[in-house]
Amino acid sequence: MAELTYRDAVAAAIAQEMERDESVVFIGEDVGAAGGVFKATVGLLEKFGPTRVLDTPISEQAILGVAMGAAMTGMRPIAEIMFSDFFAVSWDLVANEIAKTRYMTNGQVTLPLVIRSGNGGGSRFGAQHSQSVENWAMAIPGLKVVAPSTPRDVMGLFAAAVRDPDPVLFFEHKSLYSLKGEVEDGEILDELGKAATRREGKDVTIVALAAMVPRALAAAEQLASEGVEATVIDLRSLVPLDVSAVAASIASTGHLVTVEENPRLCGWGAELSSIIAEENLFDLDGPIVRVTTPHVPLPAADTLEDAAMPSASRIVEGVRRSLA
Amino acid sequence: MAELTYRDAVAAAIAQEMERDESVVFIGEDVGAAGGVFKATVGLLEKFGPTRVLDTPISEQAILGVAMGAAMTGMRPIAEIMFSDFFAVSWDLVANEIAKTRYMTNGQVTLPLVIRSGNGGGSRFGAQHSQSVENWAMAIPGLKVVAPSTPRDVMGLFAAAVRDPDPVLFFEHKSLYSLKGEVEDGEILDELGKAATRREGKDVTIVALAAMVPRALAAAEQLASEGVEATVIDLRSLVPLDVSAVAASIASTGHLVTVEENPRLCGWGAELSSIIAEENLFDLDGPIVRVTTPHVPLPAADTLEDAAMPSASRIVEGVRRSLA
Amino acid sequence: MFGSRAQSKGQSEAVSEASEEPPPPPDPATRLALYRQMVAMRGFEKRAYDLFLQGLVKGTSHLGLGQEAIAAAFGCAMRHDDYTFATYRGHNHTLARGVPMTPVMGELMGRSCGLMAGKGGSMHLTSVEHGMMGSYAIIGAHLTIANGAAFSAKSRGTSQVAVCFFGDGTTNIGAFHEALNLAAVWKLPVVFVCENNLWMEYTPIASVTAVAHPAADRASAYGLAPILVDGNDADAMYDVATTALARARAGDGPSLIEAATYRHGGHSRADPGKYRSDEELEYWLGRDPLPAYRGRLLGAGVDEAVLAALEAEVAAEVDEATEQAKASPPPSLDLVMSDVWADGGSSWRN
Amino acid sequence: MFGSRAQSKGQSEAVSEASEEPPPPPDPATRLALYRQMVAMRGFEKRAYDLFLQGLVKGTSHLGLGQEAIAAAFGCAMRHDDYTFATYRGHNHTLARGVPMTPVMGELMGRSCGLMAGKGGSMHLTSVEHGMMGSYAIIGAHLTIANGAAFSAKSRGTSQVAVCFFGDGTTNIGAFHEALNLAAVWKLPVVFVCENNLWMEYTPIASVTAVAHPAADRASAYGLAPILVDGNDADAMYDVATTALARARAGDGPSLIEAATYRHGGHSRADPGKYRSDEELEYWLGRDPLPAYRGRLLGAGVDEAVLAALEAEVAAEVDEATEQAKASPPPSLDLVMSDVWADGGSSWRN
Ligand SMILES: Cc1ncc(C[n+]2csc(CCOP(=O)(O)OP(=O)(O)O)c2C)c(N)n1
Ligand SMILES: Cc1ncc(C[n+]2csc(CCOP(=O)(O)OP(=O)(O)O)c2C)c(N)n1
Ligand SMILES: [Mg+2]
Ligand SMILES: [Mg+2]
Repeated sequence: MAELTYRDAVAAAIAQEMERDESVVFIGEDVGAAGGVFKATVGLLEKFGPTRVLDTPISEQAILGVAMGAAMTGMRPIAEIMFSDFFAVSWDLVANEIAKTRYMTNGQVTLPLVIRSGNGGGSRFGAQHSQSVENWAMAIPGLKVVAPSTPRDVMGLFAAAVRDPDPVLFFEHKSLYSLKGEVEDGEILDELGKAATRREGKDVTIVALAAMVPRALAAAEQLASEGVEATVIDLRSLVPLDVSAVAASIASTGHLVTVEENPRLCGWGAELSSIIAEENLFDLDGPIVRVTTPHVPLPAADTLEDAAMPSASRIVEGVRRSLA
Repeated sequence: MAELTYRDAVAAAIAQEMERDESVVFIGEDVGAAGGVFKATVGLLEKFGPTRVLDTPISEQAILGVAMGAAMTGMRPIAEIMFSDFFAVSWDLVANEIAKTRYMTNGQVTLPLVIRSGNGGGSRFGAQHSQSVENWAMAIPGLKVVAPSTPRDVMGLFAAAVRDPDPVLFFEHKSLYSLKGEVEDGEILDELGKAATRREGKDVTIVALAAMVPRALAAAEQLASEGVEATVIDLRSLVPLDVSAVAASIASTGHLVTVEENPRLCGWGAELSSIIAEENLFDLDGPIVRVTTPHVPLPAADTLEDAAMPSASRIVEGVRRSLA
Repeated sequence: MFGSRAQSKGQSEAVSEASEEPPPPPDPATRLALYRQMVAMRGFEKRAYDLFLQGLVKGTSHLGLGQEAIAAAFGCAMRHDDYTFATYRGHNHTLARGVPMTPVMGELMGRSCGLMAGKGGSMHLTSVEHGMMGSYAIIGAHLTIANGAAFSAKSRGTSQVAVCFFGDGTTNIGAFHEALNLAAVWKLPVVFVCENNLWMEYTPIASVTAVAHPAADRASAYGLAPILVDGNDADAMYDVATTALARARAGDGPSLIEAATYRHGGHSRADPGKYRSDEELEYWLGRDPLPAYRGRLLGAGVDEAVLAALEAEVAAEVDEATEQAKASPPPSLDLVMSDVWADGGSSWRN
Repeated sequence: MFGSRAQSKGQSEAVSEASEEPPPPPDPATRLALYRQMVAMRGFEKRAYDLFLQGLVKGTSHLGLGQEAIAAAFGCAMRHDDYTFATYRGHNHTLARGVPMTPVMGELMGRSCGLMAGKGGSMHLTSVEHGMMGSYAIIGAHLTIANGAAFSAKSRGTSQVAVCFFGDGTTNIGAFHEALNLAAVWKLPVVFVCENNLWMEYTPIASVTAVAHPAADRASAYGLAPILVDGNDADAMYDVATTALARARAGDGPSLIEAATYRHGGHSRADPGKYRSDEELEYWLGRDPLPAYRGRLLGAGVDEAVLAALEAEVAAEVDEATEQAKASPPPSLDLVMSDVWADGGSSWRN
């Protein structure tokens, strides 16, 4: 057991996979000599040398094109898109090429690649450097979508992502990079598509992702002091989606509250809500409440950003609405 | 009254707005001399000349950049993205720049522009030329999103889009271009955000968009022959979203079925379903059923494409599930 | 609409300048192979066009009639394990890698014998076993993907080369710029081949491009030498192809080739190509790569009977592919749900 | 990590070559204005840095310390109604258009007096009334947007010019290529100014670019003349600025200027910039545009007292802006929900 930051877990996970498999290479902007703008890849260039860790120009399309072309010819590339907002400049590669090629080629082409990216708000970076775009990815058939909330999960899910035969978008939350947590020694390898129940409670099921997990847990603490016992489920991946875990929990609690960081419309919470409303409607004893950032870009000023993002107290309020 | 095709309605609507307002210009690939790859803009170059109708290089980012820069300095540009799949190569302009600038500048910048695009499947064009991406747009705060289902609505909604002070993504459905319909004479100007009830029925509310509207109506006919009376609501725009119309209808029918062409995850149907599950849960007498294209890219072969997209019979089956 | 004829002149001038010292011709066997490939492409695509008219090819399709010499030259010059990346106008490049006609025809017709069982369609022809790494229908991306294959070859030390074909219009999209710069900086074993047929869809490249030669005039922006070649001359094409492939294989980095050519038909199935002047079309039909090359072979002493036999062989191959594809059933509907992910299925949830 | 020093040498050589025949200096009033602008920028940004250290500026912020001559030259050369498009490193360019210091400082601190009341932040400074059309934080897009403003000026016949500033690293992204080509084809009244400070974030531009001068060596790809200038020499900058603006205003189309410069500090707030060699930093600190220009003005006979008075004035302005911004309350929380759409609100439904 060691205590690691989420940031150091990223570097450790990449190193673990690069050591294990020679076909793993890592490319991106400022990832090598500088160790990444979030310092999440420090030491990799020194360890694996400039043929396996490569600094690129500011050319996101070229970066993802390299990842795709390398993956289809026998390598297992890891690419970094520095801030997830920048997926927009390379969305063609992600949505039209990487996601669709296995299908269009009737399975001839396999794309074992990982694109990791700094996602999410809370750093006062303003609207173009703070987005949660995991729902952009979830909407595209052919991708897998992972978003860990703890240093341990960074290790286990990243290893799973690299070994997965499909393209995985791996969303690291910028505001979690300095979070510390216990990580077991030795290789950690998780399975994608398994949610984790972070807390058990009989009254309501709160489902959250990444940086919203600690907020959901804080809300659950507060609710407990009012006599409401909440289950908190950390989805960990959106594709594959652990519907069973959520449905099973609702079958006993009868109440669902989702907590999304992304702007309101068409987020994963909407998808999950619509699944439950289609398949488990009669398990519900109250409305499904979605707590989200409102449908706005994120403002830069600290006070405004804090007011925009879901807080523990807004989650508590959402639970009360579902139970009312 | 005249009978127009959906295609001709596009050209007529652009002409109407360009005649009315000198600040309206129109740019895109092959839109001028060639009249557009879908022949939806024939005659505009001849009518308005090469300073107002401009053929561009294959440079979608440059096209949308021109639209944005022109809109922020007093013009009302219309830009074409030929196939909506190509939004992916210019998504940064749409999602990060055009959508967020009013907010980031605290209202200093206004962007009255329209981006029109050929959207949707059914033409056997394969996975990269057939997508329905209106949900990509709906997920981005700051955009308006319109998708007409009839020639008349093309006229009325397009005029509204051009006169709207906000950026509007106007999705024309490729498989509707040859659809004919009655269009009143004189100027037609609709209001964005008003759904149209295409059919009234007491048993179930079917909500559809664009090319799914005729399929929903066909399903309703079939259901009527079985004694089930369906209301069919054509949303017409996703942002603004006419929640009131849907909620009011469900209050009387107790059943909601949404019909989406986009791949399943995170579509507008999920959003609508989640709204109803949050706000109108106790009006429901059965599960909310979403009929969608499965979460797959669209295949090219005619038989496969037909099997993938929602058909009248799949809609009927969805209604039966909601009523069961 | 200025300049399409002006540019066609400019282009052929530049070409003749570039080819002042003619290289030695390819050996006779290679020349026959080049001719056979061109005849096969021509025969295949003419048949594909007939099948459109009969309603048997659905959707869209983009023919390379008139542009065969480029794909044929690379087809003959490439090593078996090299990688091809093509566009929606990729029938020729697919056949050039030795992919049999039947699955290609079947794919155009959406049949189960199709190269991708109908899931991809004419714009996405792919045959990994033949090094045909895909046809890409959105402008630009595949230049960056070709870099990836080249990077992989370099990393794995296989001396494979990636060859990437694209049109003149493609030189104005952002991905072109990103791909060329990275290829040059990383000295990747990749050959970029711009088939300049003077037109994008219905708009002349000259009307939307800041330079006369959309690829060659940009080579220096990536530290590369400008290479302009007559894309309708199979021998000249073969020469630049072998040079560029050798350079890449030797570790000397990418090349950017601009090949002057012309498509005889419209942009795609639905397009009669009427926006082009009769003169322009005449001029280029007069520069058709096939009859010219046939004449050249005869002039070099090849027996007419050899060519006739080869042509008959190809004609039979086309007929057979047509019949086989027609006889092939539509794909199983299960395929709608297959291979979204690598477990073979489409399940995104547990 | 090759070449950052090598290139800095190469660059200054090229610069001196380009400036063999020195243009006549700007008139004395302009020179004073140039100096005043630079002093104001320097004073403002040094204060902004102090405020970071005090925790009063949150989030990130990118200083242009050392690069002032470029923004100042254009600030003095532009017409009041011209358009500026800048990057996240845009404090200097904002001040150059006459935007007062208080709202800029307020925006950095997230206060209600901020230029956008805190909604945009330091990376998005915008003041439409001053022609400051925005600061853009994602690389590349704003070059295409500047084209739009230029297109609009041309359409409306106003003879306004759009000036777009960006860094060396930006020359390798796709949007750069698309914007330059379209500007040239449409002869737009736009001036592209590449501030080549040798570094992207923490990676030297020379290590990821196929040519030595990332902008100038690409000008010919768009039919433009290469323009290399010493970006630390306010007079030289002013000269190229007036020439390019005049060219654009005359309808002769765009210019692409590469200005050699250096940032004294790190890329952004959090970065000490330790990846650069001491020698390199020393070299460029020795080429600081401010003391050099001060010396030049004194040499040209300007009274030391005039400069000292101007410096004191600016210092007072900075102090006042600091106090006003500190005194300004945080923005009203209602602003979270305002101006998503043009009705002033955020309602996406009825
Ligand atoms: C990003 C993008 N924009 C537009 C299109 C539509 N489109 C398909 S082919 C084509 C013309 C391409 O011209 P060129 O590169 O010269 O190739 P050619 O068709 O002449 O072989 C266009 C504009 C596309 N497929 N992708
Ligand atoms: C599309 C995109 N990719 C990456 C970044 C992250 N980033 C911000 S600034 C920067 C370096 C830019 O270098 P340059 O253009 O030289 O400008 P400078 O910062 O030196 O002024 C990078 C990579 C970004 N903002 N946008
Ligand atoms: Mg072409
Ligand atoms: Mg720089």
